[in-house]
Amino acid sequence: MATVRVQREDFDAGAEAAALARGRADVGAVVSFVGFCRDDGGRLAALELEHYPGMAEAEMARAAAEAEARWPLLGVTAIHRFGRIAPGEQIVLVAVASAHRGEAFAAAEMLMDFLKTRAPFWKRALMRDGTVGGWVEAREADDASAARWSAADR
Amino acid sequence: MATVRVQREDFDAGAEAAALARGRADVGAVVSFVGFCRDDGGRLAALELEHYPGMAEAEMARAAAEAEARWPLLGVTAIHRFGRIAPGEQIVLVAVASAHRGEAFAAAEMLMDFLKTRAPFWKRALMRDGTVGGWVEAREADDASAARWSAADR
Amino acid sequence: MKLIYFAWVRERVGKGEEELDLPPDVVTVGDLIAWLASRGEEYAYAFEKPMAVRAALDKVHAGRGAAIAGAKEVAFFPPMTGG
Amino acid sequence: MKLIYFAWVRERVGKGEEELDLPPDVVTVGDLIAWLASRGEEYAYAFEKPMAVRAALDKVHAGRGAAIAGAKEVAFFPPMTGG
Repeated sequence: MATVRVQREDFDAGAEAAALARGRADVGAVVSFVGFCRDDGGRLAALELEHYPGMAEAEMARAAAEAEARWPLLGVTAIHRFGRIAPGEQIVLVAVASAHRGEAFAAAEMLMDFLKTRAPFWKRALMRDGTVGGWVEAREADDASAARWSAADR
Repeated sequence: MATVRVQREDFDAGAEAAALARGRADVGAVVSFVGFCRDDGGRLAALELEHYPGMAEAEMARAAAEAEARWPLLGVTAIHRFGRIAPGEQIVLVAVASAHRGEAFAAAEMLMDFLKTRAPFWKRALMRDGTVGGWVEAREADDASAARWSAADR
Repeated sequence: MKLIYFAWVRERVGKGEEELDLPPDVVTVGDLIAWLASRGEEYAYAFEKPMAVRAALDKVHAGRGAAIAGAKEVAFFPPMTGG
Repeated sequence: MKLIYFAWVRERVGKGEEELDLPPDVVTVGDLIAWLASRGEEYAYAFEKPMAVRAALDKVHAGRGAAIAGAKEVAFFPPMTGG
Protein backbone atom coordinates (compact mmCIF):
# COMPACT_ATOMS: atom_id res chain seq x y z
CA MET A 1 0.00 0.00 0.00
CA ALA A 2 2.85 2.35 0.76
CA THR A 3 4.43 4.44 -1.99
CA VAL A 4 8.21 4.66 -1.67
CA ARG A 5 10.45 6.60 -4.03
CA VAL A 6 14.16 7.43 -4.08
CA GLN A 7 14.93 10.04 -6.69
CA ARG A 8 17.24 12.86 -7.73
CA GLU A 9 14.38 15.21 -8.72
CA ASP A 10 12.41 17.46 -6.41
CA PHE A 11 8.84 16.47 -5.46
CA ASP A 12 5.52 18.25 -4.93
CA ALA A 13 4.90 17.66 -1.23
CA GLY A 14 1.41 19.16 -1.25
CA ALA A 15 0.29 17.04 -4.19
CA GLU A 16 1.70 13.87 -2.61
CA ALA A 17 -0.10 14.50 0.68
CA ALA A 18 -3.35 15.49 -1.04
CA ALA A 19 -3.28 12.32 -3.17
CA LEU A 20 -3.60 10.21 -0.01
CA ALA A 21 -7.07 11.59 0.71
CA ARG A 22 -8.35 12.24 -2.79
CA GLY A 23 -11.55 10.49 -3.81
CA ARG A 24 -12.15 8.81 -0.48
CA ALA A 25 -14.17 9.73 2.60
CA ASP A 26 -12.68 7.43 5.21
CA VAL A 27 -9.52 9.53 5.70
CA GLY A 28 -9.87 11.91 8.63
CA ALA A 29 -6.25 12.97 8.99
CA VAL A 30 -3.20 13.46 6.81
CA VAL A 31 0.08 14.31 8.51
CA SER A 32 2.99 15.22 6.31
CA PHE A 33 6.60 15.99 7.09
CA VAL A 34 9.03 17.70 4.73
CA GLY A 35 12.72 17.91 5.57
CA PHE A 36 14.69 20.78 4.05
CA CYS A 37 18.37 21.50 3.51
CA ARG A 38 19.43 24.26 5.93
CA ASP A 39 22.31 26.58 5.09
CA ASP A 40 24.11 26.21 8.42
CA GLY A 41 24.25 29.95 9.07
CA GLY A 42 25.19 30.75 5.48
CA ARG A 43 28.30 28.57 5.33
CA LEU A 44 26.79 25.67 3.44
CA ALA A 45 26.73 25.70 -0.39
CA ALA A 46 24.95 22.37 -0.74
CA LEU A 47 24.57 18.88 0.63
CA GLU A 48 25.69 15.91 -1.46
CA LEU A 49 23.53 12.91 -0.61
CA GLU A 50 24.92 9.46 -1.32
CA HIS A 51 22.69 6.40 -1.04
CA TYR A 52 22.73 2.64 -1.44
CA PRO A 53 20.46 2.00 -4.44
CA GLY A 54 18.00 -0.78 -3.78
CA MET A 55 18.62 -0.94 -0.05
CA ALA A 56 17.38 2.64 0.41
CA GLU A 57 14.01 1.80 -1.15
CA ALA A 58 13.89 -1.52 0.71
CA GLU A 59 14.53 0.07 4.12
CA MET A 60 11.92 2.75 3.48
CA ALA A 61 9.40 0.08 2.49
CA ARG A 62 10.26 -1.95 5.60
CA ALA A 63 9.70 1.11 7.79
CA ALA A 64 6.36 1.77 6.09
CA ALA A 65 5.33 -1.87 6.58
CA GLU A 66 6.20 -1.65 10.27
CA ALA A 67 4.10 1.49 10.64
CA GLU A 68 1.21 -0.14 8.80
CA ALA A 69 1.42 -3.19 11.04
CA ARG A 70 1.37 -1.01 14.13
CA TRP A 71 -1.41 1.47 13.32
CA PRO A 72 -4.56 1.29 11.15
CA LEU A 73 -3.20 3.51 8.39
CA LEU A 74 -5.00 4.36 5.15
CA GLY A 75 -2.00 5.46 3.13
CA VAL A 76 1.75 6.06 3.40
CA THR A 77 4.06 7.92 1.03
CA ALA A 78 7.80 8.29 1.59
CA ILE A 79 10.14 10.05 -0.85
CA HIS A 80 13.86 10.66 -0.34
CA ARG A 81 16.11 12.55 -2.72
CA PHE A 82 19.78 11.96 -3.45
CA GLY A 83 22.46 13.94 -5.24
CA ARG A 84 23.26 17.63 -4.77
CA ILE A 85 20.67 19.55 -2.74
CA ALA A 86 20.97 23.30 -2.14
CA PRO A 87 19.88 25.16 1.01
CA GLY A 88 16.14 25.72 1.02
CA GLU A 89 15.47 22.65 -1.13
CA GLN A 90 13.40 19.68 -0.03
CA ILE A 91 15.21 16.46 0.94
CA VAL A 92 12.57 14.10 2.26
CA LEU A 93 8.81 13.68 2.50
CA VAL A 94 6.76 11.42 4.72
CA ALA A 95 2.98 11.59 4.47
CA VAL A 96 0.52 9.39 6.37
CA ALA A 97 -3.27 9.11 6.11
CA SER A 98 -5.53 7.59 8.75
CA ALA A 99 -9.01 7.90 10.18
CA HIS A 100 -7.85 9.73 13.32
CA ARG A 101 -5.01 12.14 13.93
CA GLY A 102 -3.20 10.30 16.71
CA GLU A 103 -1.97 7.43 14.59
CA ALA A 104 -1.10 9.67 11.64
CA PHE A 105 1.13 11.84 13.84
CA ALA A 106 2.74 8.83 15.52
CA ALA A 107 3.33 6.96 12.27
CA ALA A 108 4.83 9.98 10.50
CA GLU A 109 7.20 10.56 13.40
CA MET A 110 8.18 6.90 13.57
CA LEU A 111 8.81 6.79 9.84
CA MET A 112 11.12 9.81 10.06
CA ASP A 113 12.99 8.31 13.01
CA PHE A 114 13.46 5.03 11.12
CA LEU A 115 14.41 6.82 7.92
CA LYS A 116 17.06 8.83 9.76
CA THR A 117 18.63 5.86 11.48
CA ARG A 118 18.03 2.91 9.13
CA ALA A 119 17.73 4.11 5.54
CA PRO A 120 21.17 4.06 3.84
CA PHE A 121 21.72 7.73 2.98
CA TRP A 122 24.81 9.75 3.86
CA LYS A 123 25.17 13.51 3.70
CA ARG A 124 28.34 15.38 2.87
CA ALA A 125 28.57 19.14 3.32
CA LEU A 126 29.91 21.27 0.46
CA MET A 127 30.93 24.64 1.87
CA ARG A 128 30.60 28.12 0.42
CA ASP A 129 34.33 28.74 0.71
CA GLY A 130 34.89 25.94 -1.80
CA THR A 131 36.03 23.34 0.68
CA VAL A 132 34.39 19.98 1.01
CA GLY A 133 33.09 19.79 4.54
CA GLY A 134 33.09 16.48 6.30
CA TRP A 135 30.52 13.77 6.17
CA VAL A 136 27.64 14.72 8.42
CA GLU A 137 27.89 12.73 11.63
CA ALA A 138 25.01 10.64 12.91
CA ARG A 139 23.33 12.16 15.92
CA GLU A 140 22.80 10.16 19.08
CA ALA A 141 19.54 12.04 19.47
CA ASP A 142 18.27 10.34 16.32
CA ASP A 143 19.09 6.90 17.71
CA ALA A 144 17.34 7.79 20.95
CA SER A 145 14.35 9.05 19.01
CA ALA A 146 14.18 5.83 16.98
CA ALA A 147 14.53 3.72 20.11
CA ARG A 148 11.20 5.11 21.34
CA TRP A 149 9.46 2.81 18.86
CA SER A 150 11.13 -0.40 19.96
CA ALA A 151 8.92 -3.30 20.95
CA ALA A 152 9.54 -2.73 24.66
CA ASP A 153 7.73 0.61 24.50
CA ARG A 154 4.55 -0.73 23.01
CA MET B 1 4.27 35.55 13.53
CA ALA B 2 1.52 32.96 13.29
CA THR B 3 -1.05 33.10 10.51
CA VAL B 4 -4.56 32.28 11.70
CA ARG B 5 -7.63 32.17 9.49
CA VAL B 6 -11.25 31.17 10.01
CA GLN B 7 -13.08 30.92 6.72
CA ARG B 8 -15.93 29.30 4.83
CA GLU B 9 -13.80 28.61 1.71
CA ASP B 10 -11.51 25.65 1.16
CA PHE B 11 -7.74 26.14 1.39
CA ASP B 12 -4.64 24.89 -0.45
CA ALA B 13 -2.88 22.90 2.25
CA GLY B 14 0.24 22.24 0.20
CA ALA B 15 0.68 25.90 -0.70
CA GLU B 16 0.20 26.98 2.92
CA ALA B 17 2.82 24.52 4.17
CA ALA B 18 5.26 25.35 1.37
CA ALA B 19 4.93 29.08 2.10
CA LEU B 20 6.43 28.53 5.56
CA ALA B 21 9.77 27.46 4.07
CA ARG B 22 9.84 29.52 0.87
CA GLY B 23 12.78 31.86 0.43
CA ARG B 24 14.55 30.89 3.64
CA ALA B 25 17.27 28.40 4.47
CA ASP B 26 16.92 28.14 8.25
CA VAL B 27 13.84 25.90 8.10
CA GLY B 28 14.77 22.24 8.37
CA ALA B 29 11.31 20.78 9.00
CA VAL B 30 7.71 21.52 8.11
CA VAL B 31 5.02 19.35 9.65
CA SER B 32 1.49 19.82 8.43
CA PHE B 33 -1.78 18.31 9.51
CA VAL B 34 -5.00 18.36 7.50
CA GLY B 35 -8.25 17.20 9.05
CA PHE B 36 -10.92 15.90 6.67
CA CYS B 37 -14.66 15.29 6.94
CA ARG B 38 -15.29 11.52 7.02
CA ASP B 39 -18.55 10.04 5.76
CA ASP B 40 -19.21 7.86 8.80
CA GLY B 41 -19.61 4.69 6.75
CA GLY B 42 -21.67 6.42 4.08
CA ARG B 43 -24.39 7.73 6.40
CA LEU B 44 -23.16 11.33 6.60
CA ALA B 45 -24.26 13.86 3.99
CA ALA B 46 -22.28 16.76 5.46
CA LEU B 47 -21.08 18.43 8.62
CA GLU B 48 -22.40 21.85 9.54
CA LEU B 49 -19.74 23.72 11.49
CA GLU B 50 -20.84 26.55 13.76
CA HIS B 51 -18.28 28.86 15.32
CA TYR B 52 -17.96 31.87 17.60
CA PRO B 53 -16.64 34.63 15.33
CA GLY B 54 -13.80 36.52 16.93
CA MET B 55 -13.22 34.03 19.71
CA ALA B 56 -12.37 31.25 17.24
CA GLU B 57 -9.55 33.31 15.74
CA ALA B 58 -8.46 34.50 19.20
CA GLU B 59 -8.23 30.96 20.61
CA MET B 60 -6.29 29.74 17.59
CA ALA B 61 -3.88 32.67 17.96
CA ARG B 62 -3.50 31.95 21.68
CA ALA B 63 -2.71 28.29 20.93
CA ALA B 64 -0.12 29.37 18.34
CA ALA B 65 1.44 31.81 20.80
CA GLU B 66 1.70 29.07 23.42
CA ALA B 67 3.41 26.78 20.92
CA GLU B 68 5.79 29.56 19.90
CA ALA B 69 6.64 30.25 23.54
CA ARG B 70 7.34 26.58 24.13
CA TRP B 71 9.44 25.66 21.09
CA PRO B 72 11.78 27.63 18.80
CA LEU B 73 9.39 27.70 15.85
CA LEU B 74 10.02 29.48 12.56
CA GLY B 75 6.44 29.69 11.37
CA VAL B 76 2.91 28.60 12.24
CA THR B 77 -0.22 28.57 10.09
CA ALA B 78 -3.64 27.48 11.34
CA ILE B 79 -6.79 27.56 9.21
CA HIS B 80 -10.23 26.33 10.27
CA ARG B 81 -13.31 26.28 8.07
CA PHE B 82 -16.93 26.77 9.10
CA GLY B 83 -20.26 26.21 7.36
CA ARG B 84 -21.31 23.13 5.43
CA ILE B 85 -18.50 20.65 4.70
CA ALA B 86 -19.05 17.48 2.68
CA PRO B 87 -17.30 14.13 3.23
CA GLY B 88 -13.82 14.17 1.73
CA GLU B 89 -13.46 17.94 2.15
CA GLN B 90 -10.81 19.60 4.27
CA ILE B 91 -11.84 21.08 7.64
CA VAL B 92 -8.66 22.23 9.32
CA LEU B 93 -4.98 22.83 8.63
CA VAL B 94 -2.10 23.22 11.04
CA ALA B 95 1.40 23.70 9.61
CA VAL B 96 4.55 24.33 11.64
CA ALA B 97 8.09 25.15 10.52
CA SER B 98 11.21 24.76 12.66
CA ALA B 99 14.90 23.99 12.37
CA HIS B 100 14.52 20.40 13.60
CA ARG B 101 11.73 17.88 13.25
CA GLY B 102 11.07 17.13 16.92
CA GLU B 103 9.62 20.52 17.77
CA ALA B 104 7.63 20.76 14.54
CA PHE B 105 5.92 17.43 15.23
CA ALA B 106 5.26 18.30 18.87
CA ALA B 107 3.95 21.79 18.11
CA ALA B 108 1.64 20.59 15.33
CA GLU B 109 0.22 17.93 17.60
CA MET B 110 -0.23 20.37 20.49
CA LEU B 111 -1.93 22.88 18.21
CA MET B 112 -4.41 20.26 17.03
CA ASP B 113 -5.11 19.15 20.60
CA PHE B 114 -5.72 22.77 21.65
CA LEU B 115 -7.80 23.51 18.59
CA LYS B 116 -10.00 20.48 19.27
CA THR B 117 -10.60 21.29 22.92
CA ARG B 118 -10.38 25.09 23.12
CA ALA B 119 -11.34 26.68 19.81
CA PRO B 120 -15.08 27.46 19.74
CA PHE B 121 -16.31 25.30 16.87
CA TRP B 122 -19.22 22.87 17.01
CA LYS B 123 -20.06 20.19 14.47
CA ARG B 124 -23.54 19.00 13.61
CA ALA B 125 -24.10 15.93 11.45
CA LEU B 126 -26.49 16.17 8.50
CA MET B 127 -27.43 12.63 7.49
CA ARG B 128 -27.99 11.13 4.06
CA ASP B 129 -31.51 10.03 4.95
CA GLY B 130 -32.44 13.71 5.30
CA THR B 131 -32.46 13.78 9.09
CA VAL B 132 -30.40 16.21 11.08
CA GLY B 133 -28.07 14.11 13.18
CA GLY B 134 -27.16 15.33 16.62
CA TRP B 135 -24.42 17.70 17.57
CA VAL B 136 -21.13 15.84 17.59
CA GLU B 137 -20.17 15.09 21.19
CA ALA B 138 -16.82 16.08 22.59
CA ARG B 139 -14.49 13.13 23.07
CA GLU B 140 -12.80 12.51 26.39
CA ALA B 141 -9.81 11.28 24.40
CA ASP B 142 -9.36 14.80 23.05
CA ASP B 143 -9.31 16.27 26.56
CA ALA B 144 -6.78 13.64 27.62
CA SER B 145 -4.69 14.40 24.57
CA ALA B 146 -4.75 18.14 25.30
CA ALA B 147 -3.88 17.53 28.96
CA ARG B 148 -0.53 16.10 27.85
CA TRP B 149 0.65 19.65 27.20
CA SER B 150 -0.22 21.07 30.61
CA ALA B 151 2.52 22.82 32.54
CA ALA B 152 3.03 19.84 34.85
CA ASP B 153 4.26 17.73 31.93
CA ARG B 154 6.97 20.12 30.84
CA MET C 1 -25.20 42.45 29.58
CA LYS C 2 -25.04 40.77 26.18
CA LEU C 3 -25.52 37.02 26.30
CA ILE C 4 -24.63 34.77 23.33
CA TYR C 5 -25.49 31.10 22.87
CA PHE C 6 -24.03 28.52 20.51
CA ALA C 7 -24.88 25.05 19.18
CA TRP C 8 -27.39 23.12 21.30
CA VAL C 9 -27.37 25.76 24.04
CA ARG C 10 -28.60 28.22 21.39
CA GLU C 11 -31.22 25.76 20.16
CA ARG C 12 -32.52 25.07 23.66
CA VAL C 13 -32.65 28.74 24.70
CA GLY C 14 -34.33 29.43 21.36
CA LYS C 15 -32.23 32.43 20.39
CA GLY C 16 -28.64 33.24 19.43
CA GLU C 17 -28.23 36.28 21.67
CA GLU C 18 -30.05 38.68 23.92
CA GLU C 19 -29.50 41.69 26.17
CA LEU C 20 -30.48 41.17 29.81
CA ASP C 21 -30.30 43.30 32.93
CA LEU C 22 -28.82 41.15 35.65
CA PRO C 23 -29.78 41.39 39.31
CA PRO C 24 -26.99 42.75 41.51
CA ASP C 25 -26.45 39.43 43.30
CA VAL C 26 -25.34 37.77 40.05
CA VAL C 27 -21.59 38.13 40.46
CA THR C 28 -19.96 35.07 38.88
CA VAL C 29 -20.48 32.93 35.80
CA GLY C 30 -21.91 30.29 38.13
CA ASP C 31 -24.40 32.80 39.57
CA LEU C 32 -25.43 33.78 36.07
CA ILE C 33 -26.07 30.15 35.05
CA ALA C 34 -28.17 29.55 38.17
CA TRP C 35 -30.16 32.75 37.56
CA LEU C 36 -30.70 31.96 33.87
CA ALA C 37 -31.83 28.40 34.69
CA SER C 38 -34.57 29.92 36.86
CA ARG C 39 -35.93 32.14 34.09
CA GLY C 40 -38.10 29.56 32.29
CA GLU C 41 -38.36 26.15 30.74
CA GLU C 42 -36.07 26.81 27.79
CA TYR C 43 -33.26 28.06 30.05
CA ALA C 44 -33.78 25.26 32.55
CA TYR C 45 -33.42 22.81 29.64
CA ALA C 46 -30.29 24.52 28.29
CA PHE C 47 -28.60 24.46 31.68
CA GLU C 48 -30.05 21.21 33.03
CA LYS C 49 -26.57 19.74 33.25
CA PRO C 50 -24.65 22.86 34.28
CA MET C 51 -21.22 21.23 33.91
CA ALA C 52 -21.98 20.35 30.27
CA VAL C 53 -22.05 24.06 29.41
CA ARG C 54 -18.90 26.12 28.95
CA ALA C 55 -18.67 29.89 29.28
CA ALA C 56 -16.57 32.69 27.85
CA LEU C 57 -16.24 36.29 29.01
CA ASP C 58 -15.44 38.66 26.15
CA LYS C 59 -14.26 35.73 24.01
CA VAL C 60 -11.99 34.18 26.66
CA HIS C 61 -12.82 30.86 28.34
CA ALA C 62 -14.05 31.43 31.90
CA GLY C 63 -14.65 29.09 34.81
CA ARG C 64 -17.70 29.08 37.05
CA GLY C 65 -16.07 31.34 39.64
CA ALA C 66 -15.05 34.10 37.21
CA ALA C 67 -16.54 37.52 38.01
CA ILE C 68 -18.67 38.87 35.19
CA ALA C 69 -18.41 42.53 36.20
CA GLY C 70 -16.92 44.57 33.38
CA ALA C 71 -17.53 41.98 30.67
CA LYS C 72 -19.34 43.19 27.55
CA GLU C 73 -20.52 39.76 26.47
CA VAL C 74 -20.93 36.38 28.08
CA ALA C 75 -21.18 33.33 25.84
CA PHE C 76 -22.48 29.85 26.70
CA PHE C 77 -21.83 26.78 24.58
CA PRO C 78 -21.24 23.01 24.69
CA PRO C 79 -17.76 21.51 24.82
CA MET C 80 -15.99 22.30 21.56
CA THR C 81 -15.93 19.77 18.72
CA GLY C 82 -13.89 21.50 16.04
CA GLY C 83 -10.70 20.34 14.41
CA MET D 1 31.94 -12.22 -2.71
CA LYS D 2 30.95 -8.72 -3.80
CA LEU D 3 31.89 -6.01 -1.32
CA ILE D 4 30.41 -2.50 -1.53
CA TYR D 5 31.52 0.59 0.36
CA PHE D 6 29.74 3.88 0.95
CA ALA D 7 30.55 7.40 2.13
CA TRP D 8 33.80 7.70 4.11
CA VAL D 9 34.28 3.92 4.18
CA ARG D 10 34.35 4.07 0.36
CA GLU D 11 36.77 7.02 0.42
CA ARG D 12 39.13 5.32 2.84
CA VAL D 13 39.12 1.98 1.05
CA GLY D 14 39.62 3.91 -2.17
CA LYS D 15 37.00 2.13 -4.23
CA GLY D 16 33.22 1.73 -4.35
CA GLU D 17 33.13 -2.02 -4.76
CA GLU D 18 35.24 -5.07 -5.42
CA GLU D 19 35.05 -8.85 -5.77
CA LEU D 20 37.14 -10.78 -3.26
CA ASP D 21 37.69 -14.47 -2.57
CA LEU D 22 37.38 -14.92 1.17
CA PRO D 23 39.38 -17.43 3.20
CA PRO D 24 37.25 -20.24 4.61
CA ASP D 25 37.68 -19.10 8.21
CA VAL D 26 35.83 -15.84 7.49
CA VAL D 27 32.36 -16.86 8.65
CA THR D 28 30.69 -13.78 10.15
CA VAL D 29 30.51 -10.08 9.37
CA GLY D 30 32.89 -9.53 12.28
CA ASP D 31 35.37 -12.03 10.81
CA LEU D 32 35.18 -10.25 7.46
CA ILE D 33 35.91 -6.86 9.05
CA ALA D 34 38.93 -8.26 10.91
CA TRP D 35 40.23 -9.93 7.76
CA LEU D 36 39.71 -6.78 5.62
CA ALA D 37 41.47 -4.60 8.23
CA SER D 38 44.54 -6.83 7.86
CA ARG D 39 44.71 -6.42 4.08
CA GLY D 40 46.47 -3.05 3.97
CA GLU D 41 46.66 0.52 5.14
CA GLU D 42 43.54 1.73 3.40
CA TYR D 43 41.44 -1.06 4.90
CA ALA D 44 43.00 -0.63 8.32
CA TYR D 45 42.06 3.06 8.13
CA ALA D 46 38.49 2.34 7.00
CA PHE D 47 37.93 -0.12 9.85
CA GLU D 48 40.12 1.50 12.51
CA LYS D 49 37.04 1.99 14.70
CA PRO D 50 35.17 -1.20 13.86
CA MET D 51 32.03 -0.20 15.75
CA ALA D 52 31.74 2.97 13.66
CA VAL D 53 31.10 0.89 10.56
CA ARG D 54 27.72 -0.70 9.81
CA ALA D 55 27.16 -3.68 7.56
CA ALA D 56 24.41 -5.02 5.34
CA LEU D 57 24.01 -8.48 3.78
CA ASP D 58 22.11 -8.38 0.50
CA LYS D 59 20.69 -4.95 1.41
CA VAL D 60 19.53 -5.88 4.92
CA HIS D 61 21.23 -4.50 8.03
CA ALA D 62 23.40 -7.15 9.68
CA GLY D 63 25.14 -7.33 13.04
CA ARG D 64 28.70 -8.47 13.64
CA GLY D 65 27.67 -12.05 14.35
CA ALA D 66 25.65 -12.54 11.16
CA ALA D 67 26.90 -15.37 8.95
CA ILE D 68 27.89 -14.20 5.48
CA ALA D 69 27.50 -17.59 3.78
CA GLY D 70 25.01 -17.35 0.94
CA ALA D 71 25.07 -13.57 0.69
CA LYS D 72 25.67 -12.15 -2.79
CA GLU D 73 26.90 -8.77 -1.56
CA VAL D 74 28.16 -7.33 1.68
CA ALA D 75 28.09 -3.57 2.17
CA PHE D 76 30.00 -1.46 4.69
CA PHE D 77 29.10 2.13 5.52
CA PRO D 78 29.03 4.73 8.33
CA PRO D 79 25.94 5.29 10.48
CA MET D 80 23.20 6.71 8.27
CA THR D 81 22.57 10.44 8.08
CA GLY D 82 19.64 10.75 5.71
CA GLY D 83 16.26 12.32 6.37
